[in-house]
Amino acid sequence: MRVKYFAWVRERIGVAEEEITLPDTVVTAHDLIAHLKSRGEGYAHALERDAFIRVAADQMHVAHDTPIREAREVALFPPMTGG
Amino acid sequence: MRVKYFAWVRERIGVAEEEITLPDTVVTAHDLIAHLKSRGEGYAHALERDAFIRVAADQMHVAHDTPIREAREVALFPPMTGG
Amino acid sequence: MITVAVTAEPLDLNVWLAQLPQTEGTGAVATFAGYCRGEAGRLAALELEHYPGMAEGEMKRIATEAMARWPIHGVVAVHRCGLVTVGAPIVLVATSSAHRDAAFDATRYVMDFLKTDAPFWKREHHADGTVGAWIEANAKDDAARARWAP
Amino acid sequence: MITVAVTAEPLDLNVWLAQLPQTEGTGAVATFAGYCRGEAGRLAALELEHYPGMAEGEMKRIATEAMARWPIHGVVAVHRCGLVTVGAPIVLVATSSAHRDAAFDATRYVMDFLKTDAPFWKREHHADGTVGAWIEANAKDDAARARWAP
Repeated sequence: MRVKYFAWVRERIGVAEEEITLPDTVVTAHDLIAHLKSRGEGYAHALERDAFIRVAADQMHVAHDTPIREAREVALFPPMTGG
Repeated sequence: MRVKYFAWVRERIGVAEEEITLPDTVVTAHDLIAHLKSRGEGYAHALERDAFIRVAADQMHVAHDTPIREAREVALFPPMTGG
Repeated sequence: MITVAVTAEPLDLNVWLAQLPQTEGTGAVATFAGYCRGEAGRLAALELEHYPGMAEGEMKRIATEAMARWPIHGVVAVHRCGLVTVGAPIVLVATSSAHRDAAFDATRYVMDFLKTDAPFWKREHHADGTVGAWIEANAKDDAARARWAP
Repeated sequence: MITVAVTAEPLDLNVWLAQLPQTEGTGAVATFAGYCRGEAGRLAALELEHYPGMAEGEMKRIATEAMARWPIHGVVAVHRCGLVTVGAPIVLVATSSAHRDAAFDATRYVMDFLKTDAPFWKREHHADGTVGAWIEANAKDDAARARWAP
Protein backbone atom coordinates (compact mmCIF):
# COMPACT_ATOMS: atom_id res chain seq x y z
CA MET A 1 0.00 0.00 0.00
CA ARG A 2 1.18 3.49 -0.86
CA VAL A 3 1.15 5.71 2.25
CA LYS A 4 1.49 9.50 1.98
CA TYR A 5 2.23 12.04 4.68
CA PHE A 6 1.65 15.79 4.69
CA ALA A 7 2.71 18.90 6.62
CA TRP A 8 4.26 18.20 10.03
CA VAL A 9 3.35 14.49 9.86
CA ARG A 10 5.54 14.32 6.73
CA GLU A 11 8.33 16.31 8.37
CA ARG A 12 8.43 14.21 11.53
CA ILE A 13 8.36 10.90 9.64
CA GLY A 14 10.96 12.20 7.23
CA VAL A 15 9.48 10.97 3.94
CA ALA A 16 6.57 12.23 1.82
CA GLU A 17 5.44 8.75 0.80
CA GLU A 18 6.42 5.11 1.00
CA GLU A 19 5.25 1.62 0.11
CA ILE A 20 4.08 -0.34 3.20
CA THR A 21 3.33 -4.07 3.35
CA LEU A 22 0.47 -4.38 5.80
CA PRO A 23 0.63 -7.11 8.47
CA ASP A 24 -2.60 -9.10 8.80
CA THR A 25 -3.37 -7.31 12.09
CA VAL A 26 -3.99 -4.05 10.23
CA VAL A 27 -7.65 -3.74 9.26
CA THR A 28 -8.74 -0.16 10.02
CA ALA A 29 -7.11 3.26 9.71
CA HIS A 30 -6.64 3.12 13.48
CA ASP A 31 -4.70 -0.15 13.11
CA LEU A 32 -2.50 1.40 10.44
CA ILE A 33 -1.60 4.32 12.69
CA ALA A 34 -0.78 1.91 15.56
CA HIS A 35 1.37 -0.18 13.22
CA LEU A 36 3.27 2.85 11.90
CA LYS A 37 3.93 4.13 15.43
CA SER A 38 5.90 0.92 16.09
CA ARG A 39 8.22 1.63 13.16
CA GLY A 40 10.44 4.14 14.92
CA GLU A 41 10.86 7.39 16.75
CA GLY A 42 9.90 9.68 13.86
CA TYR A 43 6.65 7.79 13.33
CA ALA A 44 5.91 7.72 17.06
CA HIS A 45 6.46 11.48 17.28
CA ALA A 46 4.42 12.25 14.15
CA LEU A 47 1.48 10.13 15.28
CA GLU A 48 1.63 10.55 19.06
CA ARG A 49 -1.75 12.30 19.20
CA ASP A 50 -3.53 9.51 17.26
CA ALA A 51 -7.03 10.93 17.53
CA PHE A 52 -5.80 14.20 16.04
CA ILE A 53 -4.49 12.62 12.83
CA ARG A 54 -6.73 12.75 9.75
CA VAL A 55 -6.84 9.84 7.33
CA ALA A 56 -7.74 9.67 3.65
CA ALA A 57 -8.18 6.39 1.76
CA ASP A 58 -7.92 6.75 -2.00
CA GLN A 59 -8.20 10.52 -1.54
CA MET A 60 -11.45 10.42 0.46
CA HIS A 61 -11.66 11.38 4.15
CA VAL A 62 -12.30 8.31 6.33
CA ALA A 63 -12.92 7.78 10.04
CA HIS A 64 -10.36 5.91 12.13
CA ASP A 65 -12.58 2.82 12.34
CA THR A 66 -12.88 2.52 8.54
CA PRO A 67 -11.31 -0.61 6.98
CA ILE A 68 -8.52 0.52 4.67
CA ARG A 69 -6.90 -2.73 3.40
CA GLU A 70 -8.58 -2.35 0.01
CA ALA A 71 -7.25 1.16 -0.57
CA ARG A 72 -4.42 1.64 -3.05
CA GLU A 73 -3.33 4.88 -1.37
CA VAL A 74 -3.73 6.05 2.21
CA ALA A 75 -2.68 9.47 3.50
CA LEU A 76 -2.10 10.68 7.06
CA PHE A 77 -2.06 14.39 7.86
CA PRO A 78 -2.86 17.04 10.49
CA PRO A 79 -6.18 18.91 10.55
CA MET A 80 -6.36 21.11 7.49
CA THR A 81 -5.59 24.83 7.58
CA GLY A 82 -6.24 26.03 4.04
CA GLY A 83 -8.67 28.63 2.80
CA MET B 1 -42.37 73.41 2.78
CA ARG B 2 -40.77 71.66 -0.16
CA VAL B 3 -42.52 68.32 -0.84
CA LYS B 4 -40.96 65.72 -3.17
CA TYR B 5 -42.56 62.65 -4.75
CA PHE B 6 -40.90 59.59 -6.25
CA ALA B 7 -41.72 56.62 -8.49
CA TRP B 8 -45.47 55.98 -8.93
CA VAL B 9 -46.39 58.53 -6.23
CA ARG B 10 -44.69 61.14 -8.42
CA GLU B 11 -46.37 59.85 -11.57
CA ARG B 12 -49.87 59.85 -10.09
CA ILE B 13 -49.53 63.31 -8.55
CA GLY B 14 -48.01 64.60 -11.78
CA VAL B 15 -45.14 66.67 -10.35
CA ALA B 16 -41.77 65.70 -8.89
CA GLU B 17 -41.79 68.43 -6.25
CA GLU B 18 -43.74 71.47 -5.13
CA GLU B 19 -43.89 74.14 -2.44
CA ILE B 20 -46.77 73.57 0.00
CA THR B 21 -48.03 76.01 2.61
CA LEU B 22 -49.11 73.86 5.53
CA PRO B 23 -52.45 74.60 7.22
CA ASP B 24 -52.25 74.70 11.03
CA THR B 25 -54.02 71.33 11.22
CA VAL B 26 -50.96 69.55 9.74
CA VAL B 27 -48.61 68.42 12.50
CA THR B 28 -47.45 64.87 11.63
CA ALA B 29 -46.53 63.06 8.42
CA HIS B 30 -49.94 61.40 8.63
CA ASP B 31 -51.61 64.82 8.70
CA LEU B 32 -49.63 65.91 5.65
CA ILE B 33 -50.75 62.85 3.68
CA ALA B 34 -54.39 63.49 4.68
CA HIS B 35 -54.07 67.15 3.64
CA LEU B 36 -52.52 66.27 0.27
CA LYS B 37 -55.27 63.71 -0.45
CA SER B 38 -57.81 66.56 -0.31
CA ARG B 39 -55.98 68.47 -3.05
CA GLY B 40 -57.36 66.49 -5.99
CA GLU B 41 -57.80 63.21 -7.79
CA GLY B 42 -54.10 62.63 -8.59
CA TYR B 43 -53.16 63.08 -4.95
CA ALA B 44 -56.01 60.88 -3.74
CA HIS B 45 -54.98 58.12 -6.17
CA ALA B 46 -51.25 58.38 -5.31
CA LEU B 47 -51.89 58.26 -1.57
CA GLU B 48 -54.97 56.02 -1.38
CA ARG B 49 -53.09 53.32 0.56
CA ASP B 50 -51.87 55.75 3.23
CA ALA B 51 -50.19 53.18 5.45
CA PHE B 52 -48.16 51.95 2.48
CA ILE B 53 -46.57 55.35 1.75
CA ARG B 54 -43.07 56.00 3.11
CA VAL B 55 -42.11 59.43 4.39
CA ALA B 56 -38.74 61.13 4.71
CA ALA B 57 -38.25 64.44 6.54
CA ASP B 58 -35.05 66.25 5.58
CA GLN B 59 -33.87 63.04 3.90
CA MET B 60 -34.35 60.79 6.95
CA HIS B 61 -36.99 58.06 7.15
CA VAL B 62 -39.74 58.98 9.62
CA ALA B 63 -42.83 57.22 10.95
CA HIS B 64 -46.30 58.54 10.09
CA ASP B 65 -46.79 59.92 13.61
CA THR B 66 -43.60 62.01 13.47
CA PRO B 67 -44.10 65.82 13.60
CA ILE B 68 -42.82 67.26 10.31
CA ARG B 69 -43.60 71.00 10.49
CA GLU B 70 -39.97 71.85 11.23
CA ALA B 71 -38.65 70.00 8.16
CA ARG B 72 -37.46 72.02 5.19
CA GLU B 73 -38.06 69.11 2.80
CA VAL B 74 -40.48 66.19 3.06
CA ALA B 75 -40.65 63.32 0.56
CA LEU B 76 -43.40 60.76 -0.06
CA PHE B 77 -42.66 57.55 -1.94
CA PRO B 78 -43.54 53.84 -2.29
CA PRO B 79 -41.60 51.11 -0.48
CA MET B 80 -38.10 50.98 -1.94
CA THR B 81 -37.04 48.42 -4.54
CA GLY B 82 -33.35 49.10 -5.17
CA GLY B 83 -30.39 46.82 -4.68
CA MET C 1 -13.07 53.90 5.30
CA ILE C 2 -16.38 54.17 3.50
CA THR C 3 -16.98 54.81 -0.19
CA VAL C 4 -20.57 55.24 -1.36
CA ALA C 5 -21.81 56.48 -4.70
CA VAL C 6 -24.81 56.62 -7.00
CA THR C 7 -23.89 56.82 -10.66
CA ALA C 8 -25.60 56.88 -14.05
CA GLU C 9 -22.47 55.33 -15.63
CA PRO C 10 -22.06 51.56 -16.15
CA LEU C 11 -20.38 50.10 -13.03
CA ASP C 12 -16.77 49.11 -13.60
CA LEU C 13 -16.54 46.76 -10.61
CA ASN C 14 -12.74 46.72 -10.50
CA VAL C 15 -12.50 50.50 -10.39
CA TRP C 16 -14.86 50.61 -7.42
CA LEU C 17 -13.30 47.61 -5.66
CA ALA C 18 -9.96 49.41 -5.81
CA GLN C 19 -11.49 51.88 -3.30
CA LEU C 20 -11.77 49.13 -0.65
CA PRO C 21 -9.13 49.45 2.09
CA GLN C 22 -6.75 46.49 1.98
CA THR C 23 -3.95 46.65 4.51
CA GLU C 24 -1.40 44.03 5.55
CA GLY C 25 -3.95 42.98 8.18
CA THR C 26 -6.70 42.33 5.62
CA GLY C 27 -7.36 38.60 5.27
CA ALA C 28 -10.86 38.65 3.79
CA VAL C 29 -12.83 40.51 1.13
CA ALA C 30 -16.50 39.66 0.60
CA THR C 31 -18.12 41.15 -2.48
CA PHE C 32 -21.67 41.17 -3.79
CA ALA C 33 -22.80 42.35 -7.20
CA GLY C 34 -26.46 42.52 -8.21
CA TYR C 35 -27.31 42.32 -11.92
CA CYS C 36 -30.30 43.18 -14.10
CA ARG C 37 -32.06 39.91 -15.01
CA GLY C 38 -33.80 39.43 -18.36
CA GLU C 39 -36.71 37.47 -16.87
CA ALA C 40 -36.61 34.92 -19.69
CA GLY C 41 -36.39 37.50 -22.46
CA ARG C 42 -39.26 39.66 -21.20
CA LEU C 43 -37.06 42.60 -20.15
CA ALA C 44 -34.60 44.83 -21.98
CA ALA C 45 -33.62 46.94 -18.97
CA LEU C 46 -34.53 48.26 -15.55
CA GLU C 47 -34.94 51.98 -14.96
CA LEU C 48 -33.61 53.07 -11.56
CA GLU C 49 -35.09 56.18 -9.98
CA HIS C 50 -33.53 57.50 -6.78
CA TYR C 51 -33.79 60.34 -4.28
CA PRO C 52 -30.55 62.28 -4.84
CA GLY C 53 -28.89 63.17 -1.57
CA MET C 54 -30.97 60.85 0.59
CA ALA C 55 -29.87 57.76 -1.39
CA GLU C 56 -26.20 58.51 -0.74
CA GLY C 57 -27.05 59.48 2.84
CA GLU C 58 -28.79 56.18 3.57
CA MET C 59 -25.98 54.18 1.94
CA LYS C 60 -23.48 56.01 4.10
CA ARG C 61 -25.59 55.49 7.24
CA ILE C 62 -25.92 51.74 6.54
CA ALA C 63 -22.18 51.40 5.84
CA THR C 64 -21.38 53.32 9.04
CA GLU C 65 -23.60 50.96 11.04
CA ALA C 66 -21.80 47.96 9.52
CA MET C 67 -18.42 49.48 10.47
CA ALA C 68 -19.66 49.88 14.07
CA ARG C 69 -21.09 46.36 14.23
CA TRP C 70 -18.19 44.33 12.77
CA PRO C 71 -14.40 44.73 12.87
CA ILE C 72 -14.21 45.52 9.17
CA HIS C 73 -11.58 47.68 7.49
CA GLY C 74 -13.91 49.40 5.05
CA VAL C 75 -17.03 49.36 2.90
CA VAL C 76 -17.63 50.11 -0.76
CA ALA C 77 -21.27 50.51 -1.82
CA VAL C 78 -22.17 51.76 -5.29
CA HIS C 79 -25.59 51.84 -6.90
CA ARG C 80 -26.64 52.59 -10.47
CA CYS C 81 -29.32 55.07 -11.40
CA GLY C 82 -30.86 55.52 -14.83
CA LEU C 83 -31.33 52.74 -17.37
CA VAL C 84 -29.52 49.46 -16.59
CA THR C 85 -29.60 46.91 -19.40
CA VAL C 86 -29.98 43.16 -18.89
CA GLY C 87 -26.73 41.60 -17.68
CA ALA C 88 -25.28 44.86 -16.36
CA PRO C 89 -24.55 45.38 -12.66
CA ILE C 90 -27.03 47.44 -10.61
CA VAL C 91 -25.27 47.40 -7.27
CA LEU C 92 -21.88 46.52 -5.81
CA VAL C 93 -21.13 46.05 -2.10
CA ALA C 94 -17.79 44.93 -0.71
CA THR C 95 -16.20 44.86 2.73
CA SER C 96 -12.72 43.90 3.94
CA SER C 97 -11.66 42.52 7.32
CA ALA C 98 -9.07 40.35 9.04
CA HIS C 99 -11.31 37.25 9.11
CA ARG C 100 -14.02 35.96 6.84
CA ASP C 101 -17.05 35.95 9.15
CA ALA C 102 -17.05 39.73 9.63
CA ALA C 103 -16.68 40.38 5.89
CA PHE C 104 -19.45 37.92 4.93
CA ASP C 105 -21.83 39.28 7.57
CA ALA C 106 -21.13 42.95 6.89
CA THR C 107 -21.54 42.66 3.11
CA ARG C 108 -24.84 40.86 3.50
CA TYR C 109 -26.02 43.35 6.13
CA VAL C 110 -25.28 46.30 3.85
CA MET C 111 -27.12 44.60 0.95
CA ASP C 112 -30.14 43.71 3.10
CA PHE C 113 -30.53 47.25 4.44
CA LEU C 114 -29.80 48.83 1.09
CA LYS C 115 -32.76 46.90 -0.35
CA THR C 116 -35.24 48.16 2.25
CA ASP C 117 -33.87 51.56 3.34
CA ALA C 118 -32.06 53.21 0.43
CA PRO C 119 -34.48 55.27 -1.69
CA PHE C 120 -34.28 53.57 -5.09
CA TRP C 121 -37.17 52.36 -7.22
CA LYS C 122 -37.07 50.04 -10.22
CA ARG C 123 -39.30 50.10 -13.26
CA GLU C 124 -39.33 47.47 -15.99
CA HIS C 125 -38.52 48.26 -19.60
CA HIS C 126 -39.80 45.48 -21.83
CA ALA C 127 -37.93 43.79 -24.64
CA ASP C 128 -40.65 45.03 -27.04
CA GLY C 129 -39.73 48.65 -26.25
CA THR C 130 -42.67 49.46 -23.97
CA VAL C 131 -42.25 50.83 -20.46
CA GLY C 132 -43.61 48.41 -17.88
CA ALA C 133 -44.67 48.52 -14.25
CA TRP C 134 -42.83 49.70 -11.17
CA ILE C 135 -41.45 46.68 -9.34
CA GLU C 136 -43.29 45.92 -6.12
CA ALA C 137 -41.45 45.65 -2.83
CA ASN C 138 -40.75 42.10 -1.75
CA ALA C 139 -41.78 40.87 1.71
CA LYS C 140 -38.68 38.64 1.65
CA ASP C 141 -36.55 41.79 1.76
CA ASP C 142 -38.24 42.93 4.97
CA ALA C 143 -37.66 39.46 6.41
CA ALA C 144 -33.99 39.60 5.40
CA ARG C 145 -33.64 42.96 7.16
CA ALA C 146 -35.40 41.67 10.29
CA ARG C 147 -32.79 38.92 10.63
CA TRP C 148 -30.26 41.55 11.77
CA ALA C 149 -32.37 42.84 14.69
CA PRO C 150 -30.18 42.82 17.80
CA MET D 1 -21.03 24.70 -13.97
CA ILE D 2 -18.12 24.17 -11.62
CA THR D 3 -14.54 25.40 -11.99
CA VAL D 4 -12.01 24.31 -9.37
CA ALA D 5 -8.24 24.67 -9.47
CA VAL D 6 -5.10 24.61 -7.36
CA THR D 7 -2.33 26.77 -8.77
CA ALA D 8 1.20 27.86 -7.87
CA GLU D 9 0.71 31.04 -9.92
CA PRO D 10 -0.48 34.33 -8.34
CA LEU D 11 -4.30 34.43 -8.52
CA ASP D 12 -5.63 36.87 -11.11
CA LEU D 13 -9.11 37.16 -9.62
CA ASN D 14 -10.71 38.59 -12.77
CA VAL D 15 -9.42 35.77 -14.94
CA TRP D 16 -10.95 33.20 -12.60
CA LEU D 17 -14.19 35.15 -12.06
CA ALA D 18 -14.65 35.14 -15.84
CA GLN D 19 -15.23 31.37 -15.49
CA LEU D 20 -18.39 31.94 -13.42
CA PRO D 21 -21.57 31.28 -15.41
CA GLN D 22 -23.56 34.49 -15.85
CA THR D 23 -26.71 34.12 -17.93
CA GLU D 24 -29.58 36.54 -18.51
CA GLY D 25 -31.18 34.96 -15.44
CA THR D 26 -28.24 35.75 -13.16
CA GLY D 27 -29.13 38.49 -10.70
CA ALA D 28 -26.51 37.88 -8.00
CA VAL D 29 -22.81 37.12 -7.73
CA ALA D 30 -21.26 36.64 -4.27
CA THR D 31 -17.47 36.50 -4.15
CA PHE D 32 -15.01 35.82 -1.37
CA ALA D 33 -11.25 36.29 -1.56
CA GLY D 34 -8.91 35.27 1.28
CA TYR D 35 -5.56 37.07 1.54
CA CYS D 36 -2.24 36.42 3.27
CA ARG D 37 -2.06 38.68 6.35
CA GLY D 38 1.21 40.14 7.57
CA GLU D 39 0.35 39.72 11.27
CA ALA D 40 1.68 43.18 12.13
CA GLY D 41 4.90 42.78 10.18
CA ARG D 42 5.79 39.38 11.62
CA LEU D 43 5.21 37.45 8.37
CA ALA D 44 6.65 37.69 4.88
CA ALA D 45 4.59 34.88 3.38
CA LEU D 46 2.57 31.72 3.94
CA GLU D 47 3.67 28.44 2.41
CA LEU D 48 0.75 26.33 1.23
CA GLU D 49 1.21 22.57 1.06
CA HIS D 50 -1.57 20.49 -0.48
CA TYR D 51 -2.45 16.91 -1.40
CA PRO D 52 -2.50 16.97 -5.21
CA GLY D 53 -5.53 15.20 -6.59
CA MET D 54 -7.41 15.03 -3.33
CA ALA D 55 -7.37 18.83 -2.90
CA GLU D 56 -9.05 19.35 -6.28
CA GLY D 57 -11.35 16.38 -5.57
CA GLU D 58 -12.57 17.82 -2.27
CA MET D 59 -13.05 21.27 -3.80
CA LYS D 60 -15.15 19.73 -6.56
CA ARG D 61 -17.15 17.64 -4.06
CA ILE D 62 -17.90 20.72 -1.91
CA ALA D 63 -18.89 22.79 -4.97
CA THR D 64 -21.14 19.96 -6.19
CA GLU D 65 -22.87 19.83 -2.81
CA ALA D 66 -23.44 23.59 -2.94
CA MET D 67 -24.97 23.24 -6.44
CA ALA D 68 -27.33 20.57 -5.08
CA ARG D 69 -28.29 22.58 -2.01
CA TRP D 70 -28.98 26.00 -3.57
CA PRO D 71 -30.39 27.12 -6.95
CA ILE D 72 -27.06 28.55 -8.06
CA HIS D 73 -25.83 28.82 -11.63
CA GLY D 74 -22.21 27.91 -10.95
CA VAL D 75 -19.23 27.87 -8.62
CA VAL D 76 -15.64 29.00 -9.05
CA ALA D 77 -13.18 27.85 -6.35
CA VAL D 78 -9.44 28.41 -6.77
CA HIS D 79 -6.74 27.88 -4.18
CA ARG D 80 -3.07 28.81 -4.20
CA CYS D 81 -0.28 26.37 -3.41
CA GLY D 82 3.37 27.26 -2.84
CA LEU D 83 4.59 30.52 -1.37
CA VAL D 84 1.97 33.28 -1.03
CA THR D 85 3.37 36.68 -0.04
CA VAL D 86 1.63 39.08 2.35
CA GLY D 87 -1.24 40.87 0.62
CA ALA D 88 -1.64 38.27 -2.13
CA PRO D 89 -4.83 36.20 -2.49
CA ILE D 90 -4.78 32.60 -1.19
CA VAL D 91 -8.27 31.55 -2.17
CA LEU D 92 -11.15 32.74 -4.33
CA VAL D 93 -14.72 31.44 -4.17
CA ALA D 94 -17.63 32.82 -6.19
CA THR D 95 -21.15 31.68 -6.97
CA SER D 96 -23.88 33.11 -9.21
CA SER D 97 -27.65 32.78 -8.87
CA ALA D 98 -30.94 34.51 -9.64
CA HIS D 99 -31.34 35.95 -6.13
CA ARG D 100 -28.87 37.08 -3.50
CA ASP D 101 -29.65 34.70 -0.63
CA ALA D 102 -28.57 31.59 -2.55
CA ALA D 103 -25.33 33.20 -3.74
CA PHE D 104 -24.41 34.51 -0.27
CA ASP D 105 -25.17 31.17 1.39
CA ALA D 106 -23.45 29.02 -1.23
CA THR D 107 -20.24 31.09 -1.29
CA ARG D 108 -20.00 30.97 2.49
CA TYR D 109 -20.76 27.24 2.54
CA VAL D 110 -18.01 26.49 0.04
CA MET D 111 -15.52 28.60 2.05
CA ASP D 112 -16.49 26.98 5.36
CA PHE D 113 -16.09 23.44 4.02
CA LEU D 114 -12.96 24.29 2.08
CA LYS D 115 -11.36 25.38 5.39
CA THR D 116 -12.08 22.10 7.16
CA ASP D 117 -12.20 19.49 4.38
CA ALA D 118 -9.82 20.47 1.58
CA PRO D 119 -6.31 19.11 2.22
CA PHE D 120 -4.21 22.28 2.45
CA TRP D 121 -1.77 23.21 5.21
CA LYS D 122 -0.21 26.60 5.90
CA ARG D 123 3.23 27.29 7.31
CA GLU D 124 4.51 30.71 8.34
CA HIS D 125 7.53 32.33 6.69
CA HIS D 126 8.79 35.12 8.92
CA ALA D 127 9.75 38.61 7.83
CA ASP D 128 13.29 37.89 9.12
CA GLY D 129 13.68 35.08 6.56
CA THR D 130 13.24 32.14 8.93
CA VAL D 131 10.68 29.40 8.35
CA GLY D 132 8.12 29.34 11.14
CA ALA D 133 5.53 26.95 12.51
CA TRP D 134 2.70 25.15 10.79
CA ILE D 135 -0.54 26.99 11.47
CA GLU D 136 -2.82 25.16 13.87
CA ALA D 137 -6.37 24.32 12.95
CA ASN D 138 -8.94 26.69 14.40
CA ALA D 139 -11.90 25.38 16.42
CA LYS D 140 -13.92 28.29 14.98
CA ASP D 141 -13.63 26.67 11.55
CA ASP D 142 -15.22 23.46 12.82
CA ALA D 143 -17.98 25.54 14.39
CA ALA D 144 -18.50 27.38 11.09
CA ARG D 145 -18.81 24.05 9.27
CA ALA D 146 -21.26 22.71 11.88
CA ARG D 147 -23.62 25.61 11.18
CA TRP D 148 -24.52 23.99 7.84
CA ALA D 149 -25.66 20.66 9.36
CA PRO D 150 -29.11 19.85 7.98
